[in-house]
Amino acid sequence: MSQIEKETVLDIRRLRTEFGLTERPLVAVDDVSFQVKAGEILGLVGESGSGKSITLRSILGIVRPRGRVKGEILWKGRDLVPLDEAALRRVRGREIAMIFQEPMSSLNPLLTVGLQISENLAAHTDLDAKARKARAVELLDMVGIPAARDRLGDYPHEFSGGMRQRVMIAIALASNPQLLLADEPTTALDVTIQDQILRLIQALSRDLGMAVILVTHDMGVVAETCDRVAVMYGGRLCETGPTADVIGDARHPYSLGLLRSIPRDVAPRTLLYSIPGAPPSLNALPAGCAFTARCPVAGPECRDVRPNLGTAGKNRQVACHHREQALIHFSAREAAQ
Amino acid sequence: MSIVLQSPSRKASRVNAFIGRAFSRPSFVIGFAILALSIALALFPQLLAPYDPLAFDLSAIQQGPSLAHPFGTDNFGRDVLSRVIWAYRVDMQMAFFATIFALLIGVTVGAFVGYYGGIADTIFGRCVDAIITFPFLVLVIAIVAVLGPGLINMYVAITAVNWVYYARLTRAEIMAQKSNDYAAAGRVLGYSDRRIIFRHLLPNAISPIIVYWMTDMALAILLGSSLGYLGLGAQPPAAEWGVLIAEGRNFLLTAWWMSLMPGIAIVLTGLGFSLVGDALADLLRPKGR
Amino acid sequence: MKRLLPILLGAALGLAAATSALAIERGGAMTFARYDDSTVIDPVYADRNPDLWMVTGLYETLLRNGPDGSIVPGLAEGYDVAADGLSIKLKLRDGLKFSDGSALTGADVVFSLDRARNPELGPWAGLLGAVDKASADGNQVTLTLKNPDPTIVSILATFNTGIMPKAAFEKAAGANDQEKARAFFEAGPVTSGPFTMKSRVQGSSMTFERNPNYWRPGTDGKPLPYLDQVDFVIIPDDATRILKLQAGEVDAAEFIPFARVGELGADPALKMELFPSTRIVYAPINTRETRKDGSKNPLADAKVRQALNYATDKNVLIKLVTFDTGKPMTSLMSAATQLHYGPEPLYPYNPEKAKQLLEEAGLGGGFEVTFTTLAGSADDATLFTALQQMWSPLGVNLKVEQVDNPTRGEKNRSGDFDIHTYGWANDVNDPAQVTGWLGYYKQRQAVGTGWNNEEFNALFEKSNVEVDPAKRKDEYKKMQEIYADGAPLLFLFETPFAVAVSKSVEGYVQTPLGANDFSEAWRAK
Amino acid sequence: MPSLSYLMARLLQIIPTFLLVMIFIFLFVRLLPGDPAIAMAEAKATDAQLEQIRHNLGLDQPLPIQFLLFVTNTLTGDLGRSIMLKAPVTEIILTRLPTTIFLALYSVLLAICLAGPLAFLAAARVNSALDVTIRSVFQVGLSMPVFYIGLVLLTVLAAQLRWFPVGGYGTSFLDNLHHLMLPALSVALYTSAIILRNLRASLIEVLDADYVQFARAKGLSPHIVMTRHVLRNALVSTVTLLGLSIGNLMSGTLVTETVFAVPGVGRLMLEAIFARDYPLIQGLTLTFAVLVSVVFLLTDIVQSWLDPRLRQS
Repeated sequence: MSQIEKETVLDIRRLRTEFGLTERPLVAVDDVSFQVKAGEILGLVGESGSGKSITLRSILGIVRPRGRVKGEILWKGRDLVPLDEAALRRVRGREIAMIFQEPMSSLNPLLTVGLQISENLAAHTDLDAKARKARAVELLDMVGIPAARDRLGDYPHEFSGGMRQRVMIAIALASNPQLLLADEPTTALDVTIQDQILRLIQALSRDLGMAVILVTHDMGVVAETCDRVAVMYGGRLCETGPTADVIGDARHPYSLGLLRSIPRDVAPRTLLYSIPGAPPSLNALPAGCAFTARCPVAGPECRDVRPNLGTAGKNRQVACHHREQALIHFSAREAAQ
Repeated sequence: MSIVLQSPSRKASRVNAFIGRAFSRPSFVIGFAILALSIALALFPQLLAPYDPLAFDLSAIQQGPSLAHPFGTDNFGRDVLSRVIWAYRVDMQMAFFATIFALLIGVTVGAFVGYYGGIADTIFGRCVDAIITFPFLVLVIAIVAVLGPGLINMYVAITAVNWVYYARLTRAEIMAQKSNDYAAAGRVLGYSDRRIIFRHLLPNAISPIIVYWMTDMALAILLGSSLGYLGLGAQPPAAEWGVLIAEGRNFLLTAWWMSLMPGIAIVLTGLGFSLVGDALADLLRPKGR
Repeated sequence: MKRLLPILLGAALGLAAATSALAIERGGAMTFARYDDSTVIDPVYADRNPDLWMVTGLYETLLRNGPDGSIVPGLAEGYDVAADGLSIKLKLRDGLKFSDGSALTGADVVFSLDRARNPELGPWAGLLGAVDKASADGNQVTLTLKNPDPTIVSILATFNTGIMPKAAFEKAAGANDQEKARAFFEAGPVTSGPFTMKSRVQGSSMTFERNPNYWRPGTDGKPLPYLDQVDFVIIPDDATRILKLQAGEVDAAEFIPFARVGELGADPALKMELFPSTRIVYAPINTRETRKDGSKNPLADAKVRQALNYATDKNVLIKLVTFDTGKPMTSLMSAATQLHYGPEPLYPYNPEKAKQLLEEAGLGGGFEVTFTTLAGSADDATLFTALQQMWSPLGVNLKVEQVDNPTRGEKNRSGDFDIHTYGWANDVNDPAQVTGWLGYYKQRQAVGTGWNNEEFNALFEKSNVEVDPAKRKDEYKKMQEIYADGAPLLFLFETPFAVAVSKSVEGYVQTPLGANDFSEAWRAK
Repeated sequence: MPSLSYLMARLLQIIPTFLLVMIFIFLFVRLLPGDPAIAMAEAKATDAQLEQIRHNLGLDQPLPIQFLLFVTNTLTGDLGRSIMLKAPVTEIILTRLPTTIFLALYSVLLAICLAGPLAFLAAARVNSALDVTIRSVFQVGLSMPVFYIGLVLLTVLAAQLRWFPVGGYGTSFLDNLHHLMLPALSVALYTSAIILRNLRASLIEVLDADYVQFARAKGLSPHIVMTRHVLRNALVSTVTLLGLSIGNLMSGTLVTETVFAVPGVGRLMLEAIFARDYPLIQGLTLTFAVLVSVVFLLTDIVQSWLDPRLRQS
């Protein structure tokens, strides 16, 4: 972890993304604020449906079907929210790139890998066809695809799963983005491959000085890769902070539940333990804390009063009315173990 | 044992919930209403038709729509409304008989072929290839041509071609169901193949077949009326929509009601079947794939 | 003054002649919508109506059928039958030419007649069965006969004796006559009739072009035909054919359904022509003692057949099926047939008499009869529905059996029917053809009815060699009376040929035998 | 492009299918009731003449020999002589076939022109008023028999408005386009309803697909996203559907040719059937089977050209 304070490249303030009718919207992301610094890897953690993928897509303005994004997304000081498609397009792929969860379905099966890389270059650089080809080979080389030159004419189905994810990263890196949005890039891969991809992302971030937001539901991935972590639940942030702090000393009952229920001696890549109950659906979110229904320490005010994301130590924020009770509750359980 | 083997769709509560969901869709409600009315007209034309559909009335030839004859009269003074209503009996029968035997034969063949596979499956595949090489209507009218025109021969001809489509569909569904746990459990428990196929596999494979059947009944009406129009299906003086349109063919400009009214009946009934079919397809589609 | 009058008269007459000559305009083309295409228009091989009704447009016969049904000169200036009836002499006109300009001579006539009577070739050879030898000496043609044949003159005016060019035909490619005929026709034949065939797209269209060498003069003294060209389009569907006519895309449409005759007659742009025809619609009744399945046949009794005829209201049928364009039958043959005898409609509607006849036959309690109809035929469906309603008061339970055309033919041949519908039109301008078909047992069991009347058969045989026209006429009168009384048919009606023609076209004729005659058609500009 | 070996394998697959097709056609013409000799003879023919006709048709030979004759003759392009038209069946079919092929291609083109843009409009705004309207109209189109669509078009556009000729066939290419507009449109309306349904569904699916999201995330222009990523992928299933609906199309042309008096093989088939012209029915059925097989083959080739995953043989 870098000790020098780097500049903040992305500053998200009170992001809200909603769908459906304006009168009765389904709010997928609500009041989410966080920052990412250059060269930093931020882990965005949560169960499926917690709004983490939509947060990522909101940044690039590609929320389907037709979500409404509110708040501010300050990319190097410029707000992306009010930008039109044409202006956003100059940011997408060039400054901020994104990779998706399923390497199988995220590459167009009908086009050669070479074309899918070079169309990105064609959109964002002035390179001619020959130079684009050379750059494509270079990129495939960089992400560790053997015999890259010979594989430009191959189709996605001729690559293995891990290789496809590498191809996708190569495509994303084509125009040297300063921020990479990685939406569960390793979930669909098996364990060894996962490791390789994560190391690749880490290395690229370090070497290229590129910021990364890594969305995952795997605490192990976070622990291994990220500088900082933000935990999401029900479309809201519940806790943020440096990875080591949050993992070692979680404060929010949800994070606590997530972490404390994992036996300490098990390898850190173990899947999130499911806390009793199910995450609330978007149309049934309480006015107060979204976790109320499943929270062991919830009080009467939790349902109606939204807890603010409050500072809790250096670089840390937690949104909970009952931090102390939570700590006591989980310490007791731990002691009992 | 029963938990493993029972198909979930049989539970009464699920059925009720399903019906509830179906009736909350406007397209299903409209389709269902059209079909219900069509069936009523087909079952009781004698109660609902104001006149004898065959009786000539030489004093009322080709009269336009009026209170006495809402759909007008034809060139023999027959009441077009009554003929359209009596035609419901023939056309709804066509929808049913032209498809039901194809369904029964096709599902049986498809189920066995899909379950056993092997050489039977290969032969079946070749036959399907050969039969779908003929345009449907061409094959049907060729068969009708050899058997002679008429409703029964038309049913035979359509069934002879149509079963293939049901068989193909059933085969695919059974192949998909075969690998499921409950089929394996059935085999472990020593059930006969027939019992596994008909009691366990088929009930779970049946919904896409039912959906297809709905669409197919609409197609059967289109096909049957086309054959009637071409003189190969139902025979005059019997009232059938295609025949009625053919009778009105000569009076498109002077007595437009003769061909328009039965045409509307075809479109409405076809719409009824396809609306219900589409709604069922949506409702029965497996979720989360 | 006295001198002036004739001059004035002459001037007036001349003017009148000039106007009538002026009324006819030459040149131009007309488009004729047909219900079916011709396959091979050849005098010998033509066997379907769309073929044989076109033959005389291309090939002229030695004699012609005049407008009143009498025989008039054609390529031959006249004919002379020997007193013993065993030879006929005909003299060809001078200067006759085929369409290619080659001379039409006696050799062509002998060639054509030999072809026409060769039983190996077409279906019509029997019509010339009496001919022993055809010979020619220059323009003089002689036919010698094996036996006297009263029909021979008519046959020489029938399409199958159309004259073809010997030299050009023999030049056509093909191993046998049939192949030659096809090749000759496909190449656009050399013809002797008013037209030649310019082009043809099978199943779609055909064009006839004026034959510049046709002999017959028009009213303006110059040779026929008036039109330069006739275009045929094939539209099998009645309604489409009429729509095309109404849209002005064609000038005439044949086989107008009777249901539309009234409507088209009221159209100011059209003339609705109802040409008298020899076409009759009737229903053969099985007269055999037992049915095919062995059961007793109630229709074997002439009284029952008469009863059914009385029980049938022909006027209603004529209204229902022909929309009052038809006429009730007065004999076995149409009124437009030579030697027709029938002073009044047969079996006028009389349900009481029908009832009484059935009582006499012991069938007062009713019985069941099957009516075999042609599937897809709206007319047959109407006939059935009407007959069922007319006969049920007599206790006759009429059932319907729908079959297709070939099956109906099979049933007729094997006698496996009670009553079925049938139609007929003469091909020859002589009553022998229709009489033999409908009544002569030895030909086709009297149109499949099994009706076998000794007296009728003897009369028919005798009439076929009767050279005395008066005696022949008597024999035909007698036969028609016997037939009407025996009632092996349900006598239904005669129908005309309904052709709708644009007002701008004049002079098109469909003859009682069905032939399409464009030779005197012309178009007003 | 698909490899040669793929094409060869695909062609070889046709052979057993075709043998079966020939057996079907042969059996169905011979074994069912009805005497072709009576069908072809005039009512006036004598029994001896009937016998002669049977002999000429080879109907007095044993069945296996008849079949062998049928196969060898067919392979040499000899489909016998038409009873009704008294000409070689091959020749008749070859003169009529171009009309039908023209009509079929014309209606496919019309159907695509109709359904394509509308499917885009509908898919772009799923469940909007426009989408619902487009779908409802085409749903009605799907419930209309082709002959009825034809009659309505005939009455309104030809008989009353006189925009198009009532029927028949033209003399030049442009004339044909004009003459065959209504018959082609009657078939196209039905076909386009099927295409629209399918294309709309696959467009919706493709628009939501990860690779399209990824393409957008790459910052590609909407034009490139649409043509290169959306359209091409949506086309794969539509091409399949078009190929499979060739049978429907042929059935449709059969009806429409009858309604509009178009001299193609469809109308010929009906005429042959009414005349029980067995050699012609046999030849036409075979022709239809060949047409459909050729289209299936073409579909496979186009599909494997569009989709590299299908290229492995």
